[in-house]
Amino acid sequence: MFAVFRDLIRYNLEFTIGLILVGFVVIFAALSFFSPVDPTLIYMTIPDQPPSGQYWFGTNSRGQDLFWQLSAAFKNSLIFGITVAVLSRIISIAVGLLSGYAGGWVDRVLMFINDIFVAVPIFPILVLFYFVLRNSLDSFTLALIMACFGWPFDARLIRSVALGLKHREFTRHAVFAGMSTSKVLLEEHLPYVMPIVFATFMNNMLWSIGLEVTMAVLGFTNLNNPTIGTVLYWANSHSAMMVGVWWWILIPVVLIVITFIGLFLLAMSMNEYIDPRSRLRRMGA
Amino acid sequence: MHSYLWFVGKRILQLLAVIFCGVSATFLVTHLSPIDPVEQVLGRLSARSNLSPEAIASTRAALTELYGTGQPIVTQYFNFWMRLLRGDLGPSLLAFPTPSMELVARALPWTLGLLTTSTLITFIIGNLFGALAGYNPDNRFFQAFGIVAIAVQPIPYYVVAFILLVIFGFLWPVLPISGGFAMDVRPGLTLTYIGSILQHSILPALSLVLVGFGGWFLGMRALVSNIVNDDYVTYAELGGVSRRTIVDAYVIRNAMVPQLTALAMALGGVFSGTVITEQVFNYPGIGSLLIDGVNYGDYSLVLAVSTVSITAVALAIFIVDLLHPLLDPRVRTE
Amino acid sequence: MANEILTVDGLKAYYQMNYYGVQREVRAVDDITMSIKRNEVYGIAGESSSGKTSFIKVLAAAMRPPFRVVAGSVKYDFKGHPIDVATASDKQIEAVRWKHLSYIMQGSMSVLNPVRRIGKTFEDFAAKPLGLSGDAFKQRVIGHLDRLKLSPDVLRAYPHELSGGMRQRVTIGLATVCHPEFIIADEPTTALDVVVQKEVLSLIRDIQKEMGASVVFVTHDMSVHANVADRVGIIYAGRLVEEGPTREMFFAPKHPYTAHLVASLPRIGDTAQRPALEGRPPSLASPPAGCRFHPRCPLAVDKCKTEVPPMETVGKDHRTACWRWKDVEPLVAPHASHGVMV
Amino acid sequence: MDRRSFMMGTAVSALLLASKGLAFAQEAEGVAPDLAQFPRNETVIVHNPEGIIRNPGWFNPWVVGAGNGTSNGLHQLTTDTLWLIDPDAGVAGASENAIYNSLADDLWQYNEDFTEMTVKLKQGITWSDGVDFTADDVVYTVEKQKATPGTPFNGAFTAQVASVEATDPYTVHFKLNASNSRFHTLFSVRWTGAWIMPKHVFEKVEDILSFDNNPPVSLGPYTLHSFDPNGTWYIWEKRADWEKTALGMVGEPKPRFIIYRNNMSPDNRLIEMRNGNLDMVHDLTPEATFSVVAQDPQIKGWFPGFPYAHPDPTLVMAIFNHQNPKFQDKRVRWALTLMLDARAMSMASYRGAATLSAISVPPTGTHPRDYHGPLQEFLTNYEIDTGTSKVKPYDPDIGLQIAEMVRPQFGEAVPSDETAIRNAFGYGWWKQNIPAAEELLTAAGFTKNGNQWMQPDGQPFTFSVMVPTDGVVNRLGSIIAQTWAQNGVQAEVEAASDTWDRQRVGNYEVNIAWAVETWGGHPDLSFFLDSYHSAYVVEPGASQPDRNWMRWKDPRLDEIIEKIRGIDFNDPKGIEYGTDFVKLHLEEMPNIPIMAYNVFSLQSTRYWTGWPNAENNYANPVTNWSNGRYIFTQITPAAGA
Amino acid sequence: MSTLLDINNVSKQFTMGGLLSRKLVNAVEGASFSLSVEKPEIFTIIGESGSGKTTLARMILGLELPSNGTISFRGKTVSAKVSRAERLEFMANVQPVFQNPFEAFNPLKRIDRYLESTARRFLKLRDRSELDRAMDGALQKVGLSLAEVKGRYPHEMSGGQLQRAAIARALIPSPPLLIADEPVSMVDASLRMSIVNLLKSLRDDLKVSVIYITHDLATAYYISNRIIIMQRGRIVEMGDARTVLDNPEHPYSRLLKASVLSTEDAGDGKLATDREMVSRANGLVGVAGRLVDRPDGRSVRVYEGAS
Repeated sequence: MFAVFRDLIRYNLEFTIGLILVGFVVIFAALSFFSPVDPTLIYMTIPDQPPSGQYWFGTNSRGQDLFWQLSAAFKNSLIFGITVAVLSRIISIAVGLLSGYAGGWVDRVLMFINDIFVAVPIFPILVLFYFVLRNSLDSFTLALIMACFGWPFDARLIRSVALGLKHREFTRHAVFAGMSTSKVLLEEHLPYVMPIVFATFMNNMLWSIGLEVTMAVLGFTNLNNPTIGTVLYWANSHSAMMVGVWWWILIPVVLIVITFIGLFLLAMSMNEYIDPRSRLRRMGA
Repeated sequence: MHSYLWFVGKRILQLLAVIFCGVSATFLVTHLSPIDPVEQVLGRLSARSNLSPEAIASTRAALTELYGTGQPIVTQYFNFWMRLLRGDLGPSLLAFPTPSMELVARALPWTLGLLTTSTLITFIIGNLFGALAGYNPDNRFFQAFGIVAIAVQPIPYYVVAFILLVIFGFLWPVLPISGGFAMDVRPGLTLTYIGSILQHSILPALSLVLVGFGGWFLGMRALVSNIVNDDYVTYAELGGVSRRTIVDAYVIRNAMVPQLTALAMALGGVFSGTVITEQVFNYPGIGSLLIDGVNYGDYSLVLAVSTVSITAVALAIFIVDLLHPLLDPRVRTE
Repeated sequence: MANEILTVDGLKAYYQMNYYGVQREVRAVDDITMSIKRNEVYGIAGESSSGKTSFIKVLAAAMRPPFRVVAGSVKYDFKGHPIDVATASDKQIEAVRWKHLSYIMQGSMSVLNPVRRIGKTFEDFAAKPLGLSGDAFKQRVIGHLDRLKLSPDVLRAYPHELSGGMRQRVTIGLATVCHPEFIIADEPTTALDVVVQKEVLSLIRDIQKEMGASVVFVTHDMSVHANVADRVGIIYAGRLVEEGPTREMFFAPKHPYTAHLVASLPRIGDTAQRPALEGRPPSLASPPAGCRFHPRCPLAVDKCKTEVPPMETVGKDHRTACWRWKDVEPLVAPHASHGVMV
Repeated sequence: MDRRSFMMGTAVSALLLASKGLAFAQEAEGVAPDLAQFPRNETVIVHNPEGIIRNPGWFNPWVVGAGNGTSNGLHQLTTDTLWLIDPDAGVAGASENAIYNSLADDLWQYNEDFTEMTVKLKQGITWSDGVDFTADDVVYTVEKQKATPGTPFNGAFTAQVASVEATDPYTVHFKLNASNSRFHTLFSVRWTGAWIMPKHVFEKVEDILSFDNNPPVSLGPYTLHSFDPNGTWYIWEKRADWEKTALGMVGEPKPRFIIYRNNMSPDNRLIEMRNGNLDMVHDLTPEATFSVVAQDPQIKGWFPGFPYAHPDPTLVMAIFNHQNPKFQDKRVRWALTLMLDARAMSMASYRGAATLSAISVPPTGTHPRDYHGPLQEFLTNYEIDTGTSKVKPYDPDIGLQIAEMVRPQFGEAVPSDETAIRNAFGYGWWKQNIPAAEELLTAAGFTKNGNQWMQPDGQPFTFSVMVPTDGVVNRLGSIIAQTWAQNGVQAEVEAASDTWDRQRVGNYEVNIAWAVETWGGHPDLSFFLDSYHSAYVVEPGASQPDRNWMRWKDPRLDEIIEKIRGIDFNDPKGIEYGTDFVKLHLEEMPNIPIMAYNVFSLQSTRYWTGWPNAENNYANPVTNWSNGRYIFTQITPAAGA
Repeated sequence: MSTLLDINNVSKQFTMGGLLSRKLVNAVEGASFSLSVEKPEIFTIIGESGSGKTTLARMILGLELPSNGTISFRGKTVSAKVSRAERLEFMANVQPVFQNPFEAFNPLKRIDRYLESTARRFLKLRDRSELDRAMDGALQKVGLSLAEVKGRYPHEMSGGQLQRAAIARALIPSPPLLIADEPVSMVDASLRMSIVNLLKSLRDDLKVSVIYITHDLATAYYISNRIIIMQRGRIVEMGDARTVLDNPEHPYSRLLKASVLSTEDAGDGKLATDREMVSRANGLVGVAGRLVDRPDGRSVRVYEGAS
């Protein structure tokens, strides 16, 4: 594992840049565990201070040090994005591999459900859940709901790869070697869909964090929980841009961009690395 | 032709199933809501006036009968489908007694217009640039463009819309920032009116285009960089086929097949962007209607908006799917 | 005008790659010198990953990084257009494509644009070199297709609507419609059924005869070479090990590898135990020293392990690279078949 | 046709269809304007906070919950009733005690025991279609609504009115079911009220509940000019015979056109005001206000300097749910009060621009004169017994301290005159006194475990503080919960978009909202106090009638309310009874009065001048109040506009 | 003499297209033959693509169910829709060998993984040394050893070794029957003979029956005991391999034989196909006919009324 890392860093500039960017954001988010202030408290410091030596990211109109506020917000948003991405990856891998491998009515039923999930627009559904659950709609519930809607497209991609794998001879060999279906899927087929899983993982995070921001900006999430969305919500409700507290919006946006450029570069370079074709080339085949 | 009919038939069945499932889920979710529409109206009524307790009680009785909220949920569900088939989802509470469907019908063209134009623009430009970038991986302009696309893509809709608002409404106030058309324009099939609509839609559409563009660009670029390694492209290059034809008829045409599928899948997602855009630019569309409905606890309206948006998205996907055989001859003889 | 249309001299073409620190240099074409005459069908045989496909990529000027020519020349002597594709610019190569030099790629399904009608593909490839358009072009194509026993209807079809044999005939049509002087055919019949294969081969042969073109025909199937090629060249581990007139190659091979390839062909009516050649072709990234065939060669001596055998002329148009070519015995005799043809 | 042209054709025709559909949809709805221009020196543009009007073509305010716009000019410019009561001073000469006789020629006249009321009407008023306004319209309004469930005053008229008759064309006589000295308030508009219906229009309508009344026949000086079929703007035009209306009799409304614009997000408002496309803004955030008045000298607030905002006659409070066992001991309520820091609350909610009030009467309109000033001495000497010690919790100078706190940031804009400071920042509030609060809690049986207060039953003292999702009340609630939490009470803020519904059914523990709302310009407290009667308190879960959200029951309170019911609206004893209520409230502290609900209403003097403000407080500048109509008679086009 | 495998009047139909353009394709029609336990043989099924030979193989392996007729192995009907235990028991007796040796094993996994899984499942072995012994034993049978294979990835071995390893894996449960589906069609000439020779030695030395599916008449002639020739789902000729191939009777069999590229007159370029022969062979497609036994032991499909 360490050797893999070393190789990637040494020979892949994109990976190195991505790692630095993501690492920067992750460390920044992790700092919130050592935050000297409770990010939910307001009026703990002088409001509206521009970035300075004392307040690196300035302070907002709610009297919060934006550095620690954003640190907590990024921690929560990243955890949220990762939760959605992991959960929906699990569903999409399970559905995609099974559907492609089993074929027949299993495939038809799964793909039919898949098509329904694709066609149902998620946003009205999320709003509906908010409409019903109101304040019980915490971020984990939100993540669960989003995960339930975040898998179908990727499941289709995985299925198309699995369909090809099903007819590869080594699959039949595995079957006649007495391997169980789950073993075939998880050990024989999974490595081939990992590139898709990686690429879609990043897209899914982007999608879920974006949706969370949308929900939060409309006030449809728990506003006391600092996330990228609620930071923007409060900036909006204090007319931050119009009154010149630009750092309240600019800094989180720059951090988001850094995060996703980093994730994009990582996904791209990791993908090339874990792609079975390039793996085989490295193995010297 | 036969197989195309079968293709269409299968898609129609699927369309109906999607609508049925989506709409039923919508009904269930909303009717589990603890919000009592009668209390909502009473609350709004008495918030600013001096009503006696007796008056409140009698008004409550009247409203309960009117909204039929006393019935068991199964009856309500049945009635709901009966009404839906007639295109009537009951009166909106928010605009009582106007039918919720009428409110939706009024708002829908705006959202549809906005979404159709911005999605088409986004799709066409994003794919075109993505294809060129994928075909010319060493071109510096497209490399820079790719970085910009990656950087813009994660910026939340709200921020992009807002930056546009500040730039074109405040710093350099050249474009209208609110409403669907100007106050001194007479609605009708006139150039002035259509011009005014277009002018008012520039900023909202631009915000959607800016955010949506990157996805198509990156997707297309990745697709094309795979397709250029396909045998038929290599062969065409070896065959001295002109570059233009290769990009156009070999690379883009083949990449369009998966991109069209992706378009169908993406249609459901763009909806969330319009909601923000409509809020920021005071656009009278269906997204802000939904938000109003939620904030007022107007479940007739929320149901109507959800039902219509599910149906609209399903229909849009259906239409995109029907285009599939035109793009991909293999589907036709499947 | 010289009788050779193609002269390859000391050609070396390598894949130079770098995977996360793993430097690899695959010597796919390692010092090949040969030539091809006008109006000749030259068969190239070899096992998979012997470098034969890489070699014809160079001939077709279809190199793409990381595959590049390291040394040598590949000179064509087209009418009015002498060109060395190893060093020529894209523009110069562009000028001879399809008009003088065409290519039939392996895999008829994947070489045709799946979303384009065959007629359009013909236009894309041939309209410019032929200098025709509209009806004149169409008539020309239909006329050519007729020669291939294809109806004009195929022009309106999409590739997936045609059978494998038809598709293959279409790609042959595509490669020959401009009457090029030189055609490179890479395994054009590999995926076809026997009956169709024979038809297609005879078609290629006929067209070649008619046009007087030179054809380089690549396949690992020796029985195809037996029926199509005028001369056969055998490539082993990136090197040409023997070339000669087809009949001589089959019945008087001068290289143990050729002898083995011919011997391992089973024949109807012959149930005698046939030997198999054990071992595997060497890796092109680290080929053995000396004669590259020596680890599998039944005749190998110490010299073979250290010294690279030179190409020696052993007969008219017949050359071989073996220290012990004189000891090579033909394993099969040219006798008549047992079977009775009905 | 090849595929390419087919696809292009499909795309183009889809676009055409979409725009055509849009055009037709509009054509069917639209009312075509005659003019293409609205000269700014003849036009006032007003921001209406109602959001998109979802039923834009509906102009019938006599149907419950029709979702139509009300504050889009309809109830400011076209409807009228017998009296209006201004939350501020009222136009001098046209009102007395902030009461305007609008359609009525004089004040209400009750009989001895308040079972009958007689009203004299003004003569010479006509509807916009030329028909005379008479007593028949008033009688029709009462009888029709009495007979029609679903009309807004159906309940009130059914319960209270025995009969109504026009004794002559300009006199109406009501016979009531029971004694009621406040019956006239149904026809007294502070925000809205029982608008008089045009009998000649509505009697021809079969079902008035489905009648859209488009265009509305106006009793005011303006008629509908045009409106956006999508509900984002309305344009009203002055009647030629404007002087034949009650408002016209006060003075000529100056603008020829009045445009109401809806659905303006705060940033849009700010931009449009800066761009000269809005003259009156309903509300902004404190930050946006401070920034825009600093950038544009033509934009004015209520106060010439800090805090700019107009104080509404509503009082924001921390409301305890008295049906929750946690808040049934007044020592606990007082302890929570004494934990709060007025300065922190003022800064967090309004950036210091709050008008504090320690008593249960808003510090606005004429109330400081009637209540806050006279009660100063009482408050200063007010003493509470914590069980351990006696403390005097009141700090009369807290407003001065806050003024000093904001002075470094806002400088000259902060008033320096003490009276001005008291009017702007409030007359004082409770000193934060943690030891006293702890003594009170200890006396109530609470114990402290580390930094956590435990209830007498041993459970930690924890509760949620409900706030709306946005705005100053949200900020206020956040700081309140935070202050309590820092002092060992585990209070958690809970932002909800449905606070109004939840407070109505008692689904909260502590709620930040207003439970007190007054006429503003008149000392009578019945506007909210009548609903505090214990007769109206319902079971938990049931819907509580207005204002007594805390469900506070007290026989002494009932006694005060009944006393007020027995005297006339203008009886000077009203202030005396009101003061009794304030003192009872202090003793019990059923909810914590904090501050007026200040609204950052701004006006631009670029095109129009003469707006009401603290110095010339003739009207409430908040744009959605019906009383705002008087503003249009007082403004004039700016020179050079 | 007891029957190992019995194919009794087996047909398989596939539905192509959908409801509106439903089309039934007969992949296999009325195939019957059987293999005996006592006499191991190489039984060859010959045909071009679309002849139904692969479908037949898949049915024998239980990967498809016949539409009509029965396939039974040692008296038990073959089906994938049985309990896992029964299915495993069947697999222990019938094992496949597939087309492409380079595809036989997952390129990302070690080869011994498949051998070990087979030994664990079918021989119920748990002990490390027993497992190794079983694997080594099977590898020895094909001329390899565990030492050569253990820990190696597919790309580290030659095609011949891979195909041997694949066959060794199939041999671990000592199955009496192997189904070899075009085991040489994707391999180079030099490799082809080593595989074919291996199949031959399996029969001769290990007494394993092999169903050899191919389109290559030459190798079929070289190793087969019996062959059937299939054309568009129908068996057109069946019998002793030498008898049939030396002197094919059915027009399609003759066409096939005539299309085999001969190397005997290498360099002469004789490629002309007899047109009439082609049309005669194709003219019989779709005509049912019936199989008739000939005195020399073969069966040939004949068509009443057709010449």
